[in-house]
Amino acid sequence: MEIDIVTFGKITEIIPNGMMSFSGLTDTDQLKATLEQRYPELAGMKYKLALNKTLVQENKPVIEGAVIAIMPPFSGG
Amino acid sequence: MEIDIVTFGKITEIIPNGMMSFSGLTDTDQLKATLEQRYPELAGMKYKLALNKTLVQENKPVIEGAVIAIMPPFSGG
Amino acid sequence: MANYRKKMSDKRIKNIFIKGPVSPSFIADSIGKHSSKTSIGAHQIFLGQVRRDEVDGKTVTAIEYTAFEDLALEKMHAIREEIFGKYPLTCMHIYHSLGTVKSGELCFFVFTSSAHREPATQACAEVVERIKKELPIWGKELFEDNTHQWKENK
Amino acid sequence: MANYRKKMSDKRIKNIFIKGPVSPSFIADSIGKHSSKTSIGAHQIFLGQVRRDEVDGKTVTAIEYTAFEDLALEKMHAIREEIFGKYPLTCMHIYHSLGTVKSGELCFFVFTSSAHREPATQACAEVVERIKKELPIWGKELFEDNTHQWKENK
Repeated sequence: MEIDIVTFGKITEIIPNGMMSFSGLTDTDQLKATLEQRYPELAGMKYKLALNKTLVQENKPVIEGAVIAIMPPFSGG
Repeated sequence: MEIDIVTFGKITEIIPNGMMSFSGLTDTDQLKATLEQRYPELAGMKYKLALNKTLVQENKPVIEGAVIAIMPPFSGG
Repeated sequence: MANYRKKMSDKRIKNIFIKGPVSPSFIADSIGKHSSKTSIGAHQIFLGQVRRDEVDGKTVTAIEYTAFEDLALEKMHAIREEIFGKYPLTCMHIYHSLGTVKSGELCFFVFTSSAHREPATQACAEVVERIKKELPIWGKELFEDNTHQWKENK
Repeated sequence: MANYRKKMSDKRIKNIFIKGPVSPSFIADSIGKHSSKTSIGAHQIFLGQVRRDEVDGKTVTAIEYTAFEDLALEKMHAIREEIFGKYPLTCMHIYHSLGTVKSGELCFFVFTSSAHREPATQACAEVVERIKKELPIWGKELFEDNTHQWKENK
């Protein structure tokens, strides 16, 4: 399945933006585990996901074509 | 003895500015009592004195030529 | 009627982002616009300014801000509603820079107004705190030698 | 040396009084002057604005401010020293109007700056509170029919 990955801040330097292929994925917890395998640097970082522009607070189902934002800690202001 | 009376705020409407004569006065407590006799409206008001530009926190001696400011509650800001 | 219009406008998602630094004259214009709101007795303003910090002997010359704008504006809208529900404010204006803001320039402007002092003061502090914590905005600290580090809020 | 000069200047009694209202452009100038102080990360500003209050059916059109200036400036000096001793501030500027300030105009401007947010925010609130309580300044609220009442701070 194809998922649209959007990265921000420091994570833009680790994971490229754009469509990324996954298989056997059904939820955001599995997505995180797969991303951390593919990009081991991510495993050591604090980050949050947003699914289709909504912050992921707990595990959520992921379907083909979802837009997933990967966000390091905020540092505005 | 002559004392220079300076009034502020609401009290300017009760007590005139300028030199005022007193007799038998030696301290600010006696000055207050005399002023409240001469201007009964003052007795019902909250006010503070300053003696030669220093706020009077406790009874202070008063001598000829002292400058006494009579100040109602502050309302700046 | 005035009240109705007010409520309607509160439902719109407002933009808070401006390109580059917040200028002092922009702040002055914003302050001046409140002279017709004669129920206001107190304004509280917070401004964030980019520091020329030194990190391992290198100097921060600017911060480059990016944001997940849609998510940030939705979150800001929710915060705005909560703050207006909690404090009797007359108005609240928020601006945050995107793009490059040099050291010494302003990147963040929070402006709250109320009849008496406490609500404007408390709301301003709370909004600043929440924006720093909850809005998906990132600052990239640029050094003079073209290297960078990502800003971290304490 | 910079530190020494700073301390010297702190010993001078500064004037805080300005004739008539505080203008937004004056505030902008004051903000702009801080762009060269690149250790500053946060500014907190409090502004007092004259309200068009209604009292027994009459409307406040202006406040006329008077002060016991010498005593006020000495007290302000003492407050300034205490605040600088208590908070790590980069700077603090205080202005208060004397004379007539119309409804909708600004009469009071407190401006504190520090490297990080908390000192500027806490110092600003504390200074505003203390000035209202401790400085011999009086406001005379003028009504449209030329009557007046003396302002009272809560």
